[in-house]
Amino acid sequence: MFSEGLFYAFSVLAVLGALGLVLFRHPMRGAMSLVVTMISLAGLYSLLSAKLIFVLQLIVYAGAIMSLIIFIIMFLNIQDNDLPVEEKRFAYTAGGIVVLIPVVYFLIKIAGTIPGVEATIVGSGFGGIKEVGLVLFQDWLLPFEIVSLLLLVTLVGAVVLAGKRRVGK
Amino acid sequence: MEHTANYIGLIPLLPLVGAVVIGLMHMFTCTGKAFSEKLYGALACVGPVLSFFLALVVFFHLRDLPVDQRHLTHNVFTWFAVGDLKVDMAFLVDPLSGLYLLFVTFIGSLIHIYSIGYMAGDENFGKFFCYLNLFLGSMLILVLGSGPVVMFVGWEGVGLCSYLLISFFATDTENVLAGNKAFIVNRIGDLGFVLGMSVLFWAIGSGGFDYLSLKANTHLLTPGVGIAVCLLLFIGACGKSAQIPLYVWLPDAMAGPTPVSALIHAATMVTAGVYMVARFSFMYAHFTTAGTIVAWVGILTALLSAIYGMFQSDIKKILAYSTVSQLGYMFAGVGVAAYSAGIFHVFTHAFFKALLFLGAGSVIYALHHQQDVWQMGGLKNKMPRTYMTMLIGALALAGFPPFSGFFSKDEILFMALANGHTGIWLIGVLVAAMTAYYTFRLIFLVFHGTPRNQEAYDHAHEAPAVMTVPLIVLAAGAALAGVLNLPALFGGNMVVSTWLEPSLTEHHPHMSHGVEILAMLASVVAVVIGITIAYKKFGQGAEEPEFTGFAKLGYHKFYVDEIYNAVFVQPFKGIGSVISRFLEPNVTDSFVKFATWIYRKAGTSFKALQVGYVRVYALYMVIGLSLMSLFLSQSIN
Amino acid sequence: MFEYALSVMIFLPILAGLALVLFPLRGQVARTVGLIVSIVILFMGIEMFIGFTGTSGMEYVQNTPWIESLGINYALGVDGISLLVLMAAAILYPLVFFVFDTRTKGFYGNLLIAQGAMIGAICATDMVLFYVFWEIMLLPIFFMIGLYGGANRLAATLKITIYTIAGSLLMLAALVYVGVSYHQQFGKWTFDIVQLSALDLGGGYAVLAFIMFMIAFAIKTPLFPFHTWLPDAYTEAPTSATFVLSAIMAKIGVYGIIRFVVPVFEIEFARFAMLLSLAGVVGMIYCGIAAISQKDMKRLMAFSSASHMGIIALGVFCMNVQALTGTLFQIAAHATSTGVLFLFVGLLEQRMKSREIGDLGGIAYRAPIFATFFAIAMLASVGLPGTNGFIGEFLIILGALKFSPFIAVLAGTTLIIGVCYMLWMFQRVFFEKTNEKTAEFQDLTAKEMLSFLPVILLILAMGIFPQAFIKKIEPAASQQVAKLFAMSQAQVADTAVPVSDQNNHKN
Amino acid sequence: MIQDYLILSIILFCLGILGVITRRNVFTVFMSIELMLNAANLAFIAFSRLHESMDGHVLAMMIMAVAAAEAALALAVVILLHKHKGKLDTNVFSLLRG
Repeated sequence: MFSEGLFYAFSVLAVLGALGLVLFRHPMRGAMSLVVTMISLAGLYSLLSAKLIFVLQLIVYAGAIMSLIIFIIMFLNIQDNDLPVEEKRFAYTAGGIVVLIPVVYFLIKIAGTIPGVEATIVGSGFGGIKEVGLVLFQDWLLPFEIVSLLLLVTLVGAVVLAGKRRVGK
Repeated sequence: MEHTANYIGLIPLLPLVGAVVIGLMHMFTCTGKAFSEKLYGALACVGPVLSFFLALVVFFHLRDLPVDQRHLTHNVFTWFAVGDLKVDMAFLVDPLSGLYLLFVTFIGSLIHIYSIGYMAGDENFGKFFCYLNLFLGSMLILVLGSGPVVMFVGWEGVGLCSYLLISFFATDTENVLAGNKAFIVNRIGDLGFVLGMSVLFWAIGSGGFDYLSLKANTHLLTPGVGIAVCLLLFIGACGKSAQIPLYVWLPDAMAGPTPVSALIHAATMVTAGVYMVARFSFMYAHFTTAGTIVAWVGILTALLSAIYGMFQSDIKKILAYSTVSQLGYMFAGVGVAAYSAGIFHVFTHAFFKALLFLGAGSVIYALHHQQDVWQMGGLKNKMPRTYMTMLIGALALAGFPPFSGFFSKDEILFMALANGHTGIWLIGVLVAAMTAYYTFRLIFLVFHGTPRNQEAYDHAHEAPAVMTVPLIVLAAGAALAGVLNLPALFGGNMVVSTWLEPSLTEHHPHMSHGVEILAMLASVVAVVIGITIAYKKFGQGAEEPEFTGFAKLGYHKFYVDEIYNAVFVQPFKGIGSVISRFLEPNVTDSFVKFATWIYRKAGTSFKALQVGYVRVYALYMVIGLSLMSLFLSQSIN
Repeated sequence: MFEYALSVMIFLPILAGLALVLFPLRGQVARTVGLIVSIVILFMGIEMFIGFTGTSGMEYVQNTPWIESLGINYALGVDGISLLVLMAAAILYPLVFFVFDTRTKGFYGNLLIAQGAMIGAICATDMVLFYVFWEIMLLPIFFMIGLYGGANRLAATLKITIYTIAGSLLMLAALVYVGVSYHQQFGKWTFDIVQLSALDLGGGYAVLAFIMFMIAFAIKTPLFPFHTWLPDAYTEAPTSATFVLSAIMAKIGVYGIIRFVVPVFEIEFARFAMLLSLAGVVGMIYCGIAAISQKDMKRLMAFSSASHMGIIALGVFCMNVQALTGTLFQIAAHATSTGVLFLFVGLLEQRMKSREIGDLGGIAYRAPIFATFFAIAMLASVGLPGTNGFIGEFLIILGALKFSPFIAVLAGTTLIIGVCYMLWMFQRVFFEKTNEKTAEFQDLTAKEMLSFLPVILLILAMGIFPQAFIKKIEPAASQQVAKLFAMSQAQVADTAVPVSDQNNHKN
Repeated sequence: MIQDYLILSIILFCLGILGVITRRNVFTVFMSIELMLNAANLAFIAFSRLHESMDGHVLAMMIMAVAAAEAALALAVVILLHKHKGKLDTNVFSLLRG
């Protein structure tokens, strides 16, 4: 019941963080609340015995990606008057929620049909680096390679995009 | 003499070959160095003359046959055969077509010869003779055809040639319009012909679609169908032979060269309708109602065009209306079942009308294409031969005894009376008086009195021999042809009628000689009255009067042309432009326009949704997702 | 070798056309290739016509399974019904390459592809195969009008494309319906037309399918009121494309009705025959009157062509052997006369740079040979005896009279209307006075004359000796009519039962 | 128990959608997408736990890799856009307007 308590705590934090992202006007605040969500999610992963993903979530997402985003936001030095004017933001949000309610309702209904396995005991190796690594390099080798290729392409693409200013002159 | 029949096919073929040869020669040389006129003239006359001699051979062969076997058939090839319908390109010579053959080739040849003189110097000399030969070939096909379909070939062929020849001087729009009118009006008649043939075929044609088989099967026709066929065919005859209401083309057709008027619009083509009714005499005699209608249409046409003829000033128009009027007589004849009389009138009319036209042509030629009778006068001294021959023609046309027209016309009138059509007889006598009046009005105005146009008079001269010789030959025919059918009253034995007997279905009513003499006297008196009035008014020279009242109506032909124009021609043109200006773009196009309009409208409406913001597109996606969810969540529990 | 003749006739032009489109060649080379191919096809066509025995069955049959699971075959054959249409497609083509030499290779390529597709559509005895060729046919036309047409070509192209595609889709749906109902009734798949004619269709869906088929063919023919694409397309298309459209492609519409609609939908056909024939006749009159007021010579010809198609289609709906034979004959006759007339108009346009009737005049004096040829083609078009136009029209009117006197009278007015617009046009173009424009008009060159002469002679020969053609098509026509009668008479008691039958017995 | 994780995943995902469709700030939109990716990841992990198989983990890793790649590129694009237009408003970019 400790784990349930943790689950609810993390859940509430994650949702609050997401709400913050959607509702804050300044992207910096949104980014900070997203970080909250990321970390709460990491906690949830640990509750699901996904050790490797827990670590990666913290390092890659909350660490690397979010720092990159925040870095860029700060780099652009965004002032309040740089931000788009979003007068009817809350009205839009309300409308969006109305549109989304059926989706949520439907998906939750679907989720309810899945047999809920109550806290089975998994082996201590579950979610460890070795197990994930075995699956990754045996069954998922080709997708893995493709993803690495994708990363390479991205690298090149980022360089090209960023390098444009020199060419321009 | 078995093989004589095989010559029959050659008779129409020779002029046709001539037409092709001359046509090709002309076609390839007319923009460059042309062949000499002599060559064309010789080539043009070869076909008709040879045809004439062949016709003679066939004719005499036919005469040697026993009366009940007098028909020669030459089946050249099967033209087409579909289902029950079998049409042979076959030619039939029997007494009727034999007689026709003879005078068509004879007069045709004469007019060819005459034309060499008349057309001399025309730049389209070759073309003219090509058409003329083509015409003669078509006419011979019409006459010789062994069944209605083959007849129709010639029927349309002569219509085409008529068109080509009327619009021969085609640089002048008027002439071409006259040609168009002739062709189109003829086509209206042809529609009747085609429909009549079709009805006839479905009724009795499966037993063979030629005259002999049709004649044998006539009794199978029900009266309704029979009368329908007769009337439909008569519509065709109306078109070709210029009867009410389709007569309007013939006066305009005088736009063609004068020999054409003589050949086509007097002697041969226009009588095709009479020939056709006589050919189908087995039907018209069987269904007398149809015959009576034919007779009445004919006599009314005769009356109407005689009225027109009395007021015309163009020499050729006067003759044209007299032609229409005489055609009316012929139809009255064949309508009252006096087929041989009708055909005999065709025969005599061919002579005297050709003569009158050629004489008129000679006058026109002499006066350098002056056609207005009010510009002529006193020409009898300058052109004695023309005058004499035309006088004979006029007497024959007026029906003055003993010229040919008297016998033929009188036979028709007498038969009308004898068969109980007193009304037709009365009108006929009246028309006879009118005919005499306008004919001699023409003669007096042209040849008597004093010259009205001195300059033209001074230049006038007698035509060359190549033109006058045919005139003399025709004059002899016009004067004497009547002898061929001398009625018993004058000690004759009706040679022509007896000869035609096997081809026609007619019966001779018996009436006392007393009535016959009285009838004859009546018409002679009418003629004399007509001539006297004409002499009184025009014999000493007269000036062109101002027409008023009825005369004005008559001069303007009761405005029939204008009425036709307003009732038929203009509305059609109007409908045409309504269709192409309004209906086509706005109504029938509206299907496709509506379809494209819907697409375009839908496109512009949906365009408003394409705001260009990615998030809005995402919103659409989500809305779709939401709707799908709403729909799908129904189906879960 | 000759047993594959049909395949050769289909695919030789298509492949040659594709080659012309794909390889870089000069226009003149392309034209030579096209000429050679079309002459080869011409000789094969003549050989085929001579070898055709004229019994009522299929000849030169070829049958190879194509999509076996659906019973679709690559089935080709020629019988009396398709013979003259095939001849029209095979024989007239060299003219196009002979006379006009200013086009690019793409144009010639498209022309060839169109020929192959048309021959394919004519010879196909499998409905699906027919449909395939039918669709291929449209493509070259699309390019020829859209790329090489006149000033308003885009609108015209869109119009013809929208119309024909709409028709084709309806036909496809109906075709599927026919295939499925055959499967339901006989438990196997086939689209072979001979087997499909055994179908016994009925009910609302059959009527619907029939209407869909008819609309597709009515658009192509075109029947009133589906004709509106025609004046635009014919006028805007380059002369050769107009020639292909009017002389051959329009006929395939009528041919399609005879070949595919009549055998399958006998009952519906008999039921709608009156309405359809009325559409044919009304279209004839309507287009004829519209032609009178045209100022553009090509547009006038376009309306004239539409008007004649009304009469040709009428022959199909009259359901007797005379009318059907008349239609089949008239298909070929009209192909020669109208095709040549369109080519002549093209020549005029090429020389005078104008098609306006008002601009022309007096050409007969400048160009007697041209005028004579034109006049012969024109007279054939108005149905003068001695030319091939008469035989067909006469047979159709004759047959129509048995079908319905009312229709026959209306149909007969074609004799008058045709003459009206043609003569009026002839007067204003060839007669009257020459103006400064036409004074320079060149007569046909020797080459042009030699290429037109055979067709002109054909027009006359078909008019004078039609029996040579009719005897090859008549058996098939009478068989078709007999079948139609056997099927429909039982069901539709009140359809024109011939009066003359009784007379036949008496005779 | 797994349902709870899934429901959380759904809620987070929908909040991400909400961010994408209601906000005009480029950064917020971009981060909302990140949020949606994370929601998916959570679902993967939850299912992986349910089936006791490692495949979900692998997929989650790959998503992270893709997200990283996307972040790098998208941020480069954002910088470029900001440089050209000087704005962070997605409304500026409306070339797709019909």
